[in-house]
This record gives sequence, C-alpha cells and structure tokens, in this order.
Amino acid sequence: MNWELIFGQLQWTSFVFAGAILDPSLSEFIASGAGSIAVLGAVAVVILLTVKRWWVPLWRDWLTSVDHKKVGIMYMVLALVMFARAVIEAALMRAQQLVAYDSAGFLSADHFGQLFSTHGTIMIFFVAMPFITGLMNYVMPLQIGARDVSFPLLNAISLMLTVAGAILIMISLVVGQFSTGGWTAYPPFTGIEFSPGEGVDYWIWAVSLGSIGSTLTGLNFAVTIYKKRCPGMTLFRMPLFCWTTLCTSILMIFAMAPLTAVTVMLALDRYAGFHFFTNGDGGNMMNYANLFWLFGHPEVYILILPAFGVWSEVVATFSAKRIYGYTSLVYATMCIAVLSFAVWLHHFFTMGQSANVNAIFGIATMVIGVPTGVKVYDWLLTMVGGRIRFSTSMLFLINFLLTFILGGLTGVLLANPGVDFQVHNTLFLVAHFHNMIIPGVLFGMFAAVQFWFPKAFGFRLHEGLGRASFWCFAPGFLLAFFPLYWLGMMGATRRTYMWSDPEYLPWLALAMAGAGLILAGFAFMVTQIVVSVRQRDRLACPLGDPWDGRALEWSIPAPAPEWNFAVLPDVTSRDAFYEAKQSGQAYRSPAAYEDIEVPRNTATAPLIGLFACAWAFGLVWHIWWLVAVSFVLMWAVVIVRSFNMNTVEIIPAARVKAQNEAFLAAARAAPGVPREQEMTSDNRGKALPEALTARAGAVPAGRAVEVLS
Amino acid sequence: MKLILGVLGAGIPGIAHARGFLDPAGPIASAQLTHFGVISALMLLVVVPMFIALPIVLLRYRRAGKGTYRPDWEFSWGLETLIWGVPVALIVILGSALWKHTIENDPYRPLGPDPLVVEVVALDWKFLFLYPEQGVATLDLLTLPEGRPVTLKLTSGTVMQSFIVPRLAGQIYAMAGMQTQLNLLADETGEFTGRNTQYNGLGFAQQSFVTRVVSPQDFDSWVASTKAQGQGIDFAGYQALLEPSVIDQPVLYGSVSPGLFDQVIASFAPDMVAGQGHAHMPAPPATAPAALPAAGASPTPHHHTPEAVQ
Amino acid sequence: MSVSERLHPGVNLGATDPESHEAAEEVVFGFWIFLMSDLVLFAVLFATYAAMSVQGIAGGPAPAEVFDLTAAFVETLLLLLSSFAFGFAMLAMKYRENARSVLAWLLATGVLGAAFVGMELHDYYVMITAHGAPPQASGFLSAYYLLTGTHALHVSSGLVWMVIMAVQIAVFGLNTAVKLRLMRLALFWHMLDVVWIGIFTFVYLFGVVS
Amino acid sequence: MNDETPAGMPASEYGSEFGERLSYLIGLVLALVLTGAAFTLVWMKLLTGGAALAVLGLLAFIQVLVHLRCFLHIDLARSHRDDLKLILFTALILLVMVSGTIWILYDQHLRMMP
Repeated sequence: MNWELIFGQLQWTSFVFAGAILDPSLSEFIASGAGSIAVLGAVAVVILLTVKRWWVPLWRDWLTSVDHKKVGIMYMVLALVMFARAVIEAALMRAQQLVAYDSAGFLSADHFGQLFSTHGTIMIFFVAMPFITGLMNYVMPLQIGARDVSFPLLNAISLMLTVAGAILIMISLVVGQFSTGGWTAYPPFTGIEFSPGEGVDYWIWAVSLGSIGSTLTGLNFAVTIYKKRCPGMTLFRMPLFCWTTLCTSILMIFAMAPLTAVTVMLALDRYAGFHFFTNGDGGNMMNYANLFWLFGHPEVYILILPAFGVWSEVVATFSAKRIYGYTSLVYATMCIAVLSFAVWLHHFFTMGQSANVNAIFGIATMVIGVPTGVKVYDWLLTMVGGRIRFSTSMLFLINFLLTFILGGLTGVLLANPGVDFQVHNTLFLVAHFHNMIIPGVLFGMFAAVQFWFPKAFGFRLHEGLGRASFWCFAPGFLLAFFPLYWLGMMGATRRTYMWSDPEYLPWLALAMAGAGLILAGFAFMVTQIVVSVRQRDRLACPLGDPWDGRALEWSIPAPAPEWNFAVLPDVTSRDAFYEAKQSGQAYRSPAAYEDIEVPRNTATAPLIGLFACAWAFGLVWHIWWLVAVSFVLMWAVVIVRSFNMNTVEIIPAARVKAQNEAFLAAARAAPGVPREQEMTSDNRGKALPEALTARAGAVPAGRAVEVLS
Repeated sequence: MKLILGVLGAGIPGIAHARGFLDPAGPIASAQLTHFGVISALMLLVVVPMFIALPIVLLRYRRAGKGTYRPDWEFSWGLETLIWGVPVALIVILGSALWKHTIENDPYRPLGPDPLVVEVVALDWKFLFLYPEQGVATLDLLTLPEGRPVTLKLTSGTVMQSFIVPRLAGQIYAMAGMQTQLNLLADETGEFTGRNTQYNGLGFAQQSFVTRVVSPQDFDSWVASTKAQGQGIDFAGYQALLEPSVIDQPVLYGSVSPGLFDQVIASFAPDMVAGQGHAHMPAPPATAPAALPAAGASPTPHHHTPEAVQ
Repeated sequence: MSVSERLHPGVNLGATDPESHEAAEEVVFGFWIFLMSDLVLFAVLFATYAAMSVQGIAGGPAPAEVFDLTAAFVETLLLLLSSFAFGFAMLAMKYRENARSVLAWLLATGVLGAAFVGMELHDYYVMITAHGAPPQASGFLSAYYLLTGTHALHVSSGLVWMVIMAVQIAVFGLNTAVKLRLMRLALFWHMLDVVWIGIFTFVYLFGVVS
Repeated sequence: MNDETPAGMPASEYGSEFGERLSYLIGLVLALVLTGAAFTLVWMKLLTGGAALAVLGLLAFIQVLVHLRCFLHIDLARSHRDDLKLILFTALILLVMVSGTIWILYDQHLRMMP
C-alpha cells in the first residue's frame, strides 16, 4: 500500500513525542508534556464518562440538544477548557521572557513562535468568541421573552463547527506543529515558501471553522431579536444586553465574510500555487493586511459589545436602579457598530500609504472613542442615586471602569499614526489590547458567569471564593500588563523570545508575578465552581431571582425550564420584571396554558461537527480520501436531515401548568429576602426589591409576602 | 512633556532608557514624543474625572452611604450634554492635532535639501545597507552623519519586515518588490539600536543592528576606510545573503555594484526573472561573506531546535 | 395582521397560502441575512479583483488578452433566462400549487444553469490551454479564478439544491416546508444573477475596455 | 415596527398571477436591453476610457435595481421596514469595504512602486 495515499503527509515523526526522543531538550519535553496532557486529559474524560455511565446522558441530553440554554452552556464549557490551555501558554511565555536574558531560556524560538500563535488564536476564536456566544445564547432569548432562537438546529451546528475548530487546535498539540505566524498570520511569512509545514494549515482551517460558526450565529441571533420578541417587547424596551447582542450579531454577519475570504485566499496560495499574497508574480501581501483587518477590527467590537451589555445589566441590578441614559447607550452602541467598519487601517499605519489616508483613519478611530466614553460615564451615572452592593460582579465592574478608561487613553494614543510608528509591534501594543480585552471582555464574562450562573443551574456561586478570584485577577492584570506599556515605550518588541537588555528585567519580573496572580485567580475560579457544586443545597435559589433582577429572565424558575416561559409574557415597559415586582404583578398565574412545541433533539449537529473536523484534519495533512469522504458525509447529513419533516415535539399544557403553578405557588409563599441577606443561604431566589424596602422603610421578612403577593 | 516623562523615568531605579523614543536623538522621534505627551495630557480630561468621581459615587451611594436613593432617576439633559459634549470637543482638538502631526511627519517627506540616501534591504535576520552615492555597503551597521537629513529607501529580499530606530524615527514596513521610504535626521552622535519588529522566524529576536551617528568629518573618513576594504557586493553576493542567518559582527563592503537596490526590487518582477521572482530562497550559500559565522537555520518543519545563536 | 401584508422582503406568498406566508417570515428573513453575508464575501472578492487586475498582472497575460466577450455574453443570457424561468416556477407554486408545472420550470432553470456552468468550465479550459493563463500565472488571474470560481461554485450548489428540491416535491408535494425552501432557493438563484451582473460588467467588460 | 399596509390598497402587480408574470417579463426585457447595451458599447467601441467605465457602471447599477425590483420583489413601500433597513445597511457596508479597499490598495501601489 502507498503510505502517502492513506496518511498523506503524516509521519510517525509528526507526533510531538517523536521530538523528545529524536532531539531531547527542555523545549521538546515541554511540548511533549503539553501533548501528553492533551492526550491524558482526553483519556481521563473517556474513562470518567465510562465509569460514571455518562455517555448516554451526555449524548442524549447535551450533544444532540438544540435548546439554546444547553448550547449556551456548552459554549461556555468550551471557552473555559480552551482558556485553561491559553492562559498556561501565556504564563510559559512570560517565564521564558523572564529567564531569557542574553540566553535562549528554556523554550526554542520555534516553540515560542507556536506558543504566541496558539495563545492569540485560541484566546480570540476559541475563548472570547465562545464565551460571548454562549452567554448571548443563554441570556438573550430569556430577556426578550422567547422560547428559543429562530433556528435552533443552526445554533447547534454553529456550536459544533466551533468545537471542531477547537479540537483541531488541540490535535495540533499532539500531531505536528502549529503556525508560528501569530494569530494574524501575515503572509508572505505564512506562505508556503517560508512556512512549508502543516502549522499554518492548522491555523487556516481552525479559524475558518470558527468563522463560519460565528457567521451562522450572527445570522441566527439577528433574526431572533427581529422576529422572536414577546408581545409588547419593542426594540426600545429590550434590555441593553439584547441591544449589544443585536449589534454584535450584525457585526458577525458582515465581518466574518472577509475573514473567510482571506483564509481561503491564503489556502489557495499554499495548496494550489495561487498568487494572492506571495512575493512577486503579482501577489500583494498588503491586501492580506487590508482584508484581515476588515474582519479584525469589527471583531474587536464583536467581543466587547456583549461585555458592554453585561456591564449595563450588572450595574443597574447591583445599584438597584434604572440604567442611566438608556437611549444614549443604545445609540452609542449603534455608533460603535457602524464606525467599527471604518477604522481598520489603523492596524497598519506603518505600511507606507499616504499621510492623509493614515490621518483620516486615525481620526475615524478617535471618533469611536466618543460613544465609548459616553458609555463609561453612563455606567458611572447609573450608580448615582443607587444603593450599591459590592458583589463580585460589581467589583469586576468597578475594576473595569478604572482600567478600561486607561486602555482607552492608550487606544487614542495608538490612533495617532505618529505615536503608532513608535510603539507598533511593541509590547505597548500588546499591553493596550490586553487592557481592552481582559478587563473589558474577559472580566465581563466572569462577571456574567457570577451573575447568571444561578439562573442556569439553580444555585449561586460561592461569593467568598469569587471575591478571592477577583482580588487575584484584578491586581494580576495590572501587574502583568502595565509594565508592558513601559517596556514597549523602551522599545521592547513583541513576539521576542529572548532579550539582551538588562533594563527590561525588573519589568518582566513584575509581569511574571502578574501572570502568576492571574493563574491563581483562575485556580480560585475553578475551586469556586467545584465548591459551589458541592454546596449547591446551601446556595440554591430555585425561585429564580437571587439578585433582585430587572429583566424577564429573572421571572422564571432557576434553572430555566425547557420551554423558558410557560406562557409568553406581555410586557408594557422597560425593566419588565422589575416593574412587575413594583406593582405587585409578579408571580401571577396566567389565565390559560397552551401546548408548547419544542424542537426534538437530533444528531445532525454533532455529526456535522465531527465530519467538519475530519475534513479539516484531512486538509491539514493532505489526506485527500478523508477530505472527500468527510465532505460528502457532511453534506449527506444535511440532505438526510432535510427529508425529516417530523422535527418538533409537543409538551402538553397540563405538564407545563403543573410545573409552573408549583413554581408560582412556592414563589408567592416564600418571604422576600432583603438585600443585606443576599449572599446568605436565606437567599432562595425570591427578592425583596430594594425600592420597595426603601419606600416602606425596613420591612420585616414576614410582611414582605403581603406586599408582594 | 519629554521632561515629565524623563523625571518619571529617573524616579525609577535602573531606568536610563538608553533606547526607545523616550530619549530622542533627532527631530522626528522628538516630535513623536512631544505628540505622545500632548495627547496623553489632553486625554487626562476624560480619565481624571472618572478616577475622582467613581470613589466618591461608590462612597456616597453604597448601601450605608448618605446619598439619596432615587431608583427611577435615569436622565438629565445637562449631564447628557456634558458626557457627549466633552468627548466631542476633545476629539475635535485631538483630531486636528493628529491631522497636523501626521501630515507634517509623513515618513516620506524629506527633512531638508541634499539628503543622504541609504538603501535598506531587509533580509532574514539582518539588514543590508547600501550607500549608492558613496559606493559602500554594510551589513547590520547603519552609519549616519550628524545633522544631515537622511532618506532611507527600504525593500525586502524576504518576508515583510518592519524597520525602526526608535531614538531617531518611527517604523515603516519593508516589503519585497516594493519600496517604502523613511526620512530621519540625527542631531546627536552616539550608537542607537535599530531592529525589525515584524516577526519573521527563528532569528527574529536577534535581528537588531547598530546605528552609529558620527560627525560629518568622521562619516567621510568612515566611508574612505570602508572603501579601502577589498570585499565588495554584487547581485550574486546579495543572493548568497538570502540564506537565513544571524550575524554577530557588522560586515563592511568596500564597493557596491551600481543599481543593486533596483535589481533586488526587480528580482521580484517577472519581466526580469520570468516567473521565478520568488524562487531565490534556497540559493546556495556559496559566497557567504567571511564574517558570517551564524548557524543558518532553514525553517524546516518538525525540527524544533535550530537556535540562531545559543 | 392582514395576510396580504408582506411579512418579509422579496418573493412572497401573500394571500395564496396564509399559513405558509406567516411561517415564511422568519426563515426568509434569515435567508436574506445569509445572502447579505454572502454578498459581503463577493464584495471582498470584487475589491481584491479590482486591485489585482491592474496591479497584479506581473508580466503575465492582461485581461483583454484572455477574455472571450462572446462567451461572457452567452453566459449572461443563460443565467438571466434561468433566473426568469425560476420566477415562473415560483408563480406556478404560488398561484396553482401545481407540482408538475413547478418541476417543469425547475428543469428549465436547471438546464440553463448547468449550461452556464458548463460554458464557464469551457472558458477556463480555453484560458488555460490556449492562452497559458492558469490561476498560478499571476495575481490577476488568481483573483479572476477565485471570483468567477466562487460564483460558479455557488451556481453549482444551487443546481444540487435544485435536484434535492425536485425530489422533495415528488416525495412531499408542495407542503409548507418545501415551499419555504423553494422560496429561499429562488432568492439564492436571483441573487447569483445579480452578482453575475457585477462580474460581467466589472470583470469582462471593464477588462476589455481598459 | 410594523408598517401596516394602508387599508384599501389597490391590487398591485403582486396580487395576481398575471400581474406578477408581467413583472417578470418586464424585468427580463429591461435586463436584456441593459445587457445588450453594455455589450454593444464595448463591441462597437462606442466609448473608451473613463467614460466607457462610467457608463458601464451605470448600466450595471440600473440592471441590479431592475433585478431587485422585478425578480426579487424588493419593494421599498410595502416591506417590513426594519427588515429592509438591515438589508440596505449591507449596501453601506459593501460601499465602505470595497471603496476603502480600492482606495487603500491604489494609494499603497502609488507610493510603493519605485
């Protein structure tokens, strides 16, 4: 048999462990260690699932599910797993830079190149994107009073394509190498001439799968928000998180296409000898930068807008007050979304185009600062006149306001071509975008997890451990990244695996300490989840409203039932649930129940994900039979599914009624919990609204029942 | 502003910022630093209020605080005008500063009559500097006369790179088959580090060079002494340099074949090498200059360790 | 809400089948968004082509040397007529629910579409063999093949989709699900014709004129 | 949100099979004329240079409108406004992306060709 026909370019030396045997070095051992962790982790999961007999429930209740809530949770799990890998990679790079003063350190240049490439790619495409997508999935339909997204199966397919991309990147730990071209993969360095291996191909296909998944997600969410709002929910009554979700979805629809185009072009250059970005023969790498950032800049706002939505919800809830300047925030969001398509050139001011081109894009970039600044001050003003409670989510918000505005300052600096000429490609730039993405997006997602976790699982997260993780994350971030600003100004270049300048050392040491703190924060976070699961009875809040929430998602039990709303709500104002609580309308029984149609579970999505992953793997290793077979199978699944006309099942009204009435009765009977007992085990999810307490003076717990029911 | 940053730097032990634009040695870098300072100072207008107001708000409106609880307060025209108006006004000011600075400091704009022209070819992992008027060339050494405008013309013999000498001017990309420009001027003598900042493979970390600014007389004598060296460079010699390598010591060439820079650019145009424009990479290292001791490492896959310099 | 109201842009069922019309609101709007995303993809390819057809010739053949305007004209007519035929398939579905008639018009659409793809492949063959202009020859040709190839790939997927729909009409008849899929295919097909207007103008005609 | 159809709206060309047929036929004839004009212009070399490009671009633009109106039934007056806005927003994005890309690449081309 012909080896290459079956295995393509795969060799036994392609496996990472071969490196450690053939060419033993610390760097190789670390690579093998990482590969082993991936393999052992996978084996451990398989064993766990087998021992606990979880295979069937996993398949039946989760992987084949098209319920937006489960899809959302799976996205979040994916994000957390990938975050663990990428944050460890970050710590490794920090350690390497610290010890590599005038020496090669413990990582080879090549290994370091793979680390910064995977770190960036994973953090953007397989941590931040799944995080925000998962959150939007879980929260948005609940907030607009919908039973699911518009296209539940498509939603599951988006998830599985993203998972396929993530798996492909995990495979690259064990089989072959990843690209060293960074997350932006600028050619001609990533062309076949200068990067002949499989690394760049891993990048291309992993990113492409993620990008297609995100396009479909954007489409799905936009239609959902346009078409699935409950009666009375006009656009301007939607919670701000839904507004930011809508804008993010629209950005996804339009911004992902250039990325797909650019990865396809790079692939054609590499696989078929085309000349889009090659040196010579009419290739033009400047167009790569142009097209990549046509996607890349909106991408920044795709990530940050949902976080802005989270901050808006958190600040209003924990200030127990209406959001300040709702309309202003909505228009600011729209401005940001539109402007984000008009600034992409600021990522390559140094390319050599005319000064007026640079200046126009520089000014456009600064203009985005206006709506962003407005938002930051809107959140500050929301707290004015409130009664602020310092929960973990709120601590993240306060930290966000202070650090994000500094990131904004450096962003405006970078918008100046003159300044950018000096600090482009230095650690200053690295510090800037981490400054926006960590306190903004990542901490926003952490705050969201603290905030909505009780809704998803029916119990709160342990508050003390949450604060502990915050007090590691926040200073950890400052220590890890503020020294980088200074290093960048001193001329320290990014993506550099060794130094020859002693002046950098103290700052790199600070940054290393910061990375250590961030790791500790992550450890606390994992511990928090584990401890909370164990103490779930003490932390339970089945009545669904632990934080005195404002939007519709808090009006239903926790965890949310399969059908979300027993009867679709009819809203008459913003902050619908808050208003209901004020007027005593909350927890009222509906007049009548109806049968509910829900989509059946289906193996379509996981199968498409599986074949997509196999297809991409075949492409990376030039295993053409696998490419052909998995491609055909992928579409066969779609076609077979299209002949299935029996895709929904009916939940009888009686069942819905029994469950919902039990919940409503329990909620009515329960005493409201005043806010000072919010973090105690008294909090079963029935809030005594702050505004009512304030109006009636201190209300004893017993009387609250009368006030409210 | 330079002063403020200088004081800040001096306050921290061990910081002499010997490199970086914090200590500019020419008008361009100096203007960039000033601009940096002006923008930062103006931005404090929106940053400082947050740092002052947030603690006050948190203190006043915490649950036990003195602030009046107004759960339904959500709008004020006065505040609205302020939070939209101030940023807009600020952006108008910042935007005009940006426009002026960007147009005036266009890297293509010559800084005076009769500039010294130096042609720069970015290679894997070194820079080739050609002095067409003087007829000399160097590898990883940029010698410049103090006080005379310099026009750098840049191209690449390999992947895209980004050229910077932070204490003199900002960076610009160098790309194969194309020519970018960077104008700068040094107004003090000394040795400044320059480097490539765009990742280009294994030797990237070590791809730096010395920029030596000397008095005009010293420059002339440097040219003369370089010319006296026997070794020259022509297109074949250039092709030998395409082999990726890091070099320890600068290399001097006493003569340059005329039009070498244009030949380098043209080598990526097919009219000249008929469709073979990019096929130079595996050129044999036959005539590598003697002072090229480094471990040439071709980026083969499945091979982790070819460190450039251990 | 009156059923004659148009619940979504584009091809509509209106009052002929109120139930399907209401069901169409969400899916057709979703498909419109997909089409818009697809248009952005084409826009990016057009922009790339616009730059490379001038800057990326690199000593290889120029646009005017390799394009066959007659072929482009015939292809334009084929695609236009197939788009028109699909329109009549939609009318047969909307007003008469006549599966036979729908199938006949779909067949006409499919044959015209297949002829279009066949002619394009023939164009490629001629360009590669007679003009020495494969996609590897220059940046311009890479961009040309990617742009027209992406369009041809879309048309081919449309043809496959059409076959599947023909089978579904035969199996299920014109039920709501089938109708909605046909409507989306119609949008897809008409939109590809719109993209082709861009291609024959900005690629072929512009290429020959300049 | 809902732009209700005005009551008593006259039966339009979309109300009957005959009307819609007419719409497709008109679209076909217009498209044929416009396509024919564009190709004739180039074949007969009626115009050259910038003028030719401008006229060709204009013809294409009109034909796109014809297709959108007659084949795709895009109707500014009677569609859901919000839906249509999202679709029209695409036009803005396309304009920004295409014109921006061409502008940037041409400027770079001019500045970087020695």
